[in-house]
Amino acid sequence: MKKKNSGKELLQKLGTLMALALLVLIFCVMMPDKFPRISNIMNIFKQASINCLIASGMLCALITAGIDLSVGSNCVLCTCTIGVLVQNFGITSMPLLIIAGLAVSTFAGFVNGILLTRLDLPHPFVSTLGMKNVLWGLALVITGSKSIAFTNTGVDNLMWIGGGSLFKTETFPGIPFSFILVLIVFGIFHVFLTRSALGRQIYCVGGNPEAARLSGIPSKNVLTFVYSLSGFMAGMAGVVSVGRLASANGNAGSTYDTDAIAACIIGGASFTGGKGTIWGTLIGALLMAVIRNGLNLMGASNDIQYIVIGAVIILAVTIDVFRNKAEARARKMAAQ
Amino acid sequence: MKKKNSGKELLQKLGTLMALALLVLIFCVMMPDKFPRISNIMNIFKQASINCLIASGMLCALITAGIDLSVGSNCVLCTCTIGVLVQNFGITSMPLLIIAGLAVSTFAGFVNGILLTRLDLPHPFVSTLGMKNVLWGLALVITGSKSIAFTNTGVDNLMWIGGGSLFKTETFPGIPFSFILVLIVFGIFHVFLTRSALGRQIYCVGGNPEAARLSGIPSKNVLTFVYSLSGFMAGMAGVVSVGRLASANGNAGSTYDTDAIAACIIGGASFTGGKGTIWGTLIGALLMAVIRNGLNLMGASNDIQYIVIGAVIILAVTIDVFRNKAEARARKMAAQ
Amino acid sequence: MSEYVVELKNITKRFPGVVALKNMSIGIRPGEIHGLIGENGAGKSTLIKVLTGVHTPEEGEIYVDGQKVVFHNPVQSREAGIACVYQELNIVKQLSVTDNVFMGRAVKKNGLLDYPRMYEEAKQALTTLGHPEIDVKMECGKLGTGQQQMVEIAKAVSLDAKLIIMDEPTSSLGKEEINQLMETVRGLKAKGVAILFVSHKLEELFELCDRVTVMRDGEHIVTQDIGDMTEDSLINAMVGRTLDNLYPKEFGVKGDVWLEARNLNEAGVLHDVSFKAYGGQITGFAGLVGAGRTETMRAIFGADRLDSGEIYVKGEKVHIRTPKDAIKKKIAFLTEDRKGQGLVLSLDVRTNLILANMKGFSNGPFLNKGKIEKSGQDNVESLRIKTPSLDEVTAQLSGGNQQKVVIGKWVNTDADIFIFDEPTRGIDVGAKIEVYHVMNDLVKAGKCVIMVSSELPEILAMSDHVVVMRGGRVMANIDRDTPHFNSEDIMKAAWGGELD
Amino acid sequence: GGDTANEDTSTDDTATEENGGDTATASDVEIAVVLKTLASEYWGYVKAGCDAAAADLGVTVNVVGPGAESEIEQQVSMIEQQIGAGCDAIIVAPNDAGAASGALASAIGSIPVLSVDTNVGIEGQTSFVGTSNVDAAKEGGLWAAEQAGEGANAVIIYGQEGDNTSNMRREGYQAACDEAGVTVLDALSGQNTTDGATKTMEDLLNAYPDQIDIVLCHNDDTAIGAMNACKSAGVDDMIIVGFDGNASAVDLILAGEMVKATVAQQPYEMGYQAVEAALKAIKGETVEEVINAPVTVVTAENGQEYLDSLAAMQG
Ligand SMILES: Nc1ncnc2c1ncn2[C@@H]1O[C@H](COP(=O)(O)OP(=O)(O)OP(=O)(O)O)[C@@H](O)[C@H]1O
Ligand SMILES: Nc1ncnc2c1ncn2[C@@H]1O[C@H](COP(=O)(O)OP(=O)(O)OP(=O)(O)O)[C@@H](O)[C@H]1O
Ligand SMILES: [Mg+2]
Ligand SMILES: [Mg+2]
Repeated sequence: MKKKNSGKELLQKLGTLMALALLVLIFCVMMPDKFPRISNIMNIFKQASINCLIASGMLCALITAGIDLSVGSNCVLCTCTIGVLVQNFGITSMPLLIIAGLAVSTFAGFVNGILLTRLDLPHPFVSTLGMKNVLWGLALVITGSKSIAFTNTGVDNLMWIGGGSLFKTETFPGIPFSFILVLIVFGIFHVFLTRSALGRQIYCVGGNPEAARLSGIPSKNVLTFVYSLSGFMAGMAGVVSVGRLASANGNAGSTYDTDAIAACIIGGASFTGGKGTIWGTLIGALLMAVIRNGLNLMGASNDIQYIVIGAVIILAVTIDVFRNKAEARARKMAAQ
Repeated sequence: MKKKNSGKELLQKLGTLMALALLVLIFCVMMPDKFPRISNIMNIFKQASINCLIASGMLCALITAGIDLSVGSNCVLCTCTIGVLVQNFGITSMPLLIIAGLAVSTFAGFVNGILLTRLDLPHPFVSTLGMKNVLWGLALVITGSKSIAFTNTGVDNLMWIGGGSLFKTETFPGIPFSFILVLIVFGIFHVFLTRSALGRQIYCVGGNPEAARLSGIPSKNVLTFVYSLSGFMAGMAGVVSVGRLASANGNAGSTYDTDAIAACIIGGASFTGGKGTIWGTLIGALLMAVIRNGLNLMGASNDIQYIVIGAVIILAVTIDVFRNKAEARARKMAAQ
Repeated sequence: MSEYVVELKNITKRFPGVVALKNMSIGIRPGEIHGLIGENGAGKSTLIKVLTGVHTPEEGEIYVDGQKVVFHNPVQSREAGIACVYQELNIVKQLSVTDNVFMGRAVKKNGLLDYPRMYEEAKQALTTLGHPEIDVKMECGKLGTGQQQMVEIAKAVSLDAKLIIMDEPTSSLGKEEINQLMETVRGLKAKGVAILFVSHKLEELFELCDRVTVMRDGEHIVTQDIGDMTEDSLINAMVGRTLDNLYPKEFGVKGDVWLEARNLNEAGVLHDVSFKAYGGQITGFAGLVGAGRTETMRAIFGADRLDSGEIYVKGEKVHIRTPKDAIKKKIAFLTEDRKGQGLVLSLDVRTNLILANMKGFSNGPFLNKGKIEKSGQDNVESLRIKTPSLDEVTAQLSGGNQQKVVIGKWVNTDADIFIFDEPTRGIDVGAKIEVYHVMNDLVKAGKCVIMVSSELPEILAMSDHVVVMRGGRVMANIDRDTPHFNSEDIMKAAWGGELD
Repeated sequence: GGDTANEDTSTDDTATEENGGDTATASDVEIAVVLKTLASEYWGYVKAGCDAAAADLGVTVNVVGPGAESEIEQQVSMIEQQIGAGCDAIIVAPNDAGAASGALASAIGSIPVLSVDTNVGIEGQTSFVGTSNVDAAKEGGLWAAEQAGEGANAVIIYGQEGDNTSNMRREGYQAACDEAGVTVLDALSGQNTTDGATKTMEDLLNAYPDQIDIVLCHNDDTAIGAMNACKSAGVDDMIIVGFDGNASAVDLILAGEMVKATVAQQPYEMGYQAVEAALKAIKGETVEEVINAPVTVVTAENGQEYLDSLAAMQG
């Protein structure tokens, strides 16, 4: 599927990329002394990283024509699990904490997958919605509804994952490690989705489940894997949260789900499945981060922010629809 | 679609009805002195009514294989519009206020429909998500992010819609008018969805929009109608809010969307469209209200409530899936 | 060693409401081309899905090379050496040709997919099928239906199976492609591969098969060498009675011009298409696949936008922008793609039958239940739709019966101009005759019928007038009583030749 | 009681930790304010106070806040951004203790860091402007207990589990009841919304019929919800205490509704004083570690006065 397709993919990405570039330009012109600062750029990367990680898992769910509404709660549950282990059990070993957090989240994702496939649910919306509530409740229960601070609890190396920066100098604020992590993860996802058998099967299951079934693709296992993966990525976002927020709070993460969905859709994924690239998702997540960042720097009030973000989401899909139409028209003309 | 189907429909309803009955029974046994009181029953009706009204519009969107995530914001926007008209413009005429509120909400719904159909969006998730933000922002803008109280502003007759009760006596707390309104509206919806041509067309468009179009059903208009209707119902819920909440606050309504979706799905609607009945939705909404009410009476904390509600949502669809499977098996065995 | 590569013994398979296979047995010998025929809903596709592990039968056994096997899923069947081209296209439109050809399998190098090699092999498979022009990196959704079908076939052929099943592989192919496919099938046979070939086209079976199995109502009727059978005996076995005339043409009284198209243009698709269709006549549209016949009809019906051109209904110029407008002008259009465009598969038969005429079945805004019920029963009876009840979900009907539901939908509209696009595609001989009767009745009632068909015998037998198209242009207009009304001249025109 | 606390701090010239704006003239001083949210009336007053101080003192003040109080990550982003954009001091109302501390770590020591409204004890913070939520709630609770008399029964409708403010107010109410000999029958969440609070109150009335004398609420929206539930249940004798001092709630108090009081933390004052203190700190003047903003229990007696002052502040 290279050559022609990669041309299209480029176009796809370019469309959103153009929107991103335009937005950056606008903000640069409006706030030349604030927005384009190197420290602000790094901030944007930092701010995008949790959404990026969550969105990567969400992307897989969307490719299978599904959805995972539990990612936000799941991410929070991971952070809270780590918090409880640190605070109540005094565990400070970084690998242990990471493994525990990821295990909890992956298991929650696995449950999502099992619910979907073993119960033959028609769509994961309800089951993941249910899980969202369950996981949220669990996060509150284990933390006793209190927020847990990580600062000075001896887990600085764990906190560095979400809070640390590389190549820091006097003048350069450093590249946030969380974003480097994102790039590494996305690179792996790219290879996984485009070059691995399982990755391609995910597209098959989403594009035409009946065809996938008839071709002997174990759709149920693929789906279970996808939701486990989505849980795993939410967990990874939870690990990053430890350092990023320096605290575990059961009530964080209320906007994570929709932000992740928006990033994927802006980046070219579709609810009807079979579509979407990881780089598109990256651009989508950056776009969301840039809007939020820019509006904040402008001191835009919440109400305006809601309106602008809503409008941008609508605009982004509109651009996508029009680009697809133009492309189809061009193909039709070329056919003659 | 009658005869056999109405048998099937009954079964469908019975399934969830059984779950509801079971739940009621459990709460009755656990709290015999609190739960089964007549005043508590009326409370449950009251507490279900806003969700019922919103869910009826959502049901139509779900039948067309769509979704309307903007209903919560839209409901709040309606209440806020009325609030602003009362507070800033001193309007107290009940019909005028109702018309204004409904008009705003219906228009917002109409915009949802137009976005979906004129832009040929593949799915209304994103556009209504965008609108959710936009409407929320608007509600905050017009109220200046302040809450507006309706008490003593001369709109008592308007407030009666959401707050008043009929047949009140010394011993009987009265039947909440908002729930009577729900019953009337649901009766109309029942006739509309099962007996009217437009109602059936909604199911057709949900099943296969292209086939519907080629059969002369103006799919786009039907969809636009459905989203306008959904907006209208959100507006009606907003009107009820005026009396129920006695205040307009831009930040209310954050759980309305998912509550409405849950009610519909528990009641037998499906994300893949073409399915769902209004009575099922009523039962779904009552189920949600009963859980919340019962848990509150038990003094359950929020975290436990989240977990229980999540579990019940999952359980309700599970019951549905198993019932359908059992039914198919029975028919298979019966085949000769 | 057993006589058969694959054998099914006493298979029973039930679905909710129907028993699709009753004690069905069939054996396929190595290297033979085995035809399978039966009416719509006879259980052919179900039999195949039992063979490929999609359905697990309630009773009965499957033997491969004399060994008893149990298939729980398609992978087990594939590993046993059985490949299948299903009746419905099973293409993932968003993925490339290569991805589709290798769906469910993988060629790996260093743990990752080896795309260069996969491209190579896909290309090779398509070249063997006579389609080297298909770009293996292209998204499948961008290919025409015929080409998609070829990808589907390439998928099965590239599997190196000992039995390849083809469930109506020719129904969406043109004449040339069918010939190419037959060549391929014979090539496979020469390599010792057994083929199970399902078709409703008798001439294909006679041309291709060694033996034929006939089934009816899920039961085995007869298996015979094709040489021992005649068309009549085959049909008799299939429908349980003799059909004296496969093309029962009846003539109506030629009326006025009811539909006229003048210079229809759609960029890249249609070029100055003009024709006239009369009341009381069947106007046949002949041409090869991709000739633009469907596009012409869609444009007239308002399903697609025209760039220019005029349409006259009963002498009056009309502006049709949507299918709704067309239906108002009393035009009916039976689309060639019944699943995608004709039916709401998730709804019941009853609703589908009134889909195009909700108004006619309503009193004011309310539907008239009694009228709907009566009309539905009439449709089931007169069109012989095989369904457990009017409440059956259409998705569960067999292909041919679905087609009949679509026909019923349009018959219920009391239109004057009926456009039938490939009305007999995928339906059995008995049902075909019923469709012809429907057309005859319409014509005798003075209505105007347009029949787009890729089957020349059908065109010749049923049309009063033939329009031949090629590349979006009208090549010829031939009346039944003119000397050009023969298959040679029509084919010549369809290939772009000049008629004198 | 609403005692006006020390607004004018002494101008003792011992330079505190800072180097941000050594001899900066007021006009190019930029102070960042990150509130819990801007989408609510209460925080609107805080913002108004900040803006007024900015105008009076001739400095630039940037007030931002996430869309809701639960958006912890958004707030962290905003703090980072404001620091990144180069402000001379930052004032924060933290949504989460740990999160805010973490985000502010890089600013501590380089610019003055002040917290407003909610004191989570950020290490190295220059100053806290506000009142303890516990103390404020306690004051409201005591007032209600006094009205109801000893032996009365109360219920608490708190905001949301896991929310700091909610926990503290709940604690304060509980303490007041314990002290005044009032029995707390139950404490339930009102989900921070009028709708949620209405339902919760309805259920509470049903669970404890004719037993409840006092309802202590997380905020004014919750109080309005409780009032609705009482009204529709035919209860007309109840002491409902709100929190925040929103104009809409004060209107109800003045109209003699069941909402009898609302605990006003004087948000406008808080905002104003915070900016003042920040400027002082920038200039190197000493600021007190805790600047107590006054708390008023707004009742029918002082309600009108309070409303007038609100109107005057907003200009
Ligand atoms: N998944 C299913 N669920 C219920 N009934 C089914 C299902 N699949 C097939 N049937 C029923 O089984 C019977 C046999 O169908 P099948 O598709 O095998 O027929 P067929 O011989 O292939 O017909 P056609 O020539 O029209 O393709 C039909 O009555 C059909 O309605
Ligand atoms: N799915 C498709 N994608 C792209 N082009 C298509 C597709 N289907 C048809 N075409 C092109 O549209 C034109 C007209 O096709 P159309 O289907 O109208 O032909 P037709 O005469 O009706 O043939 P058929 O026998 O297949 O129905 C041709 O150029 C064909 O290649
Ligand atoms: Mg078949
Ligand atoms: Mg065609």
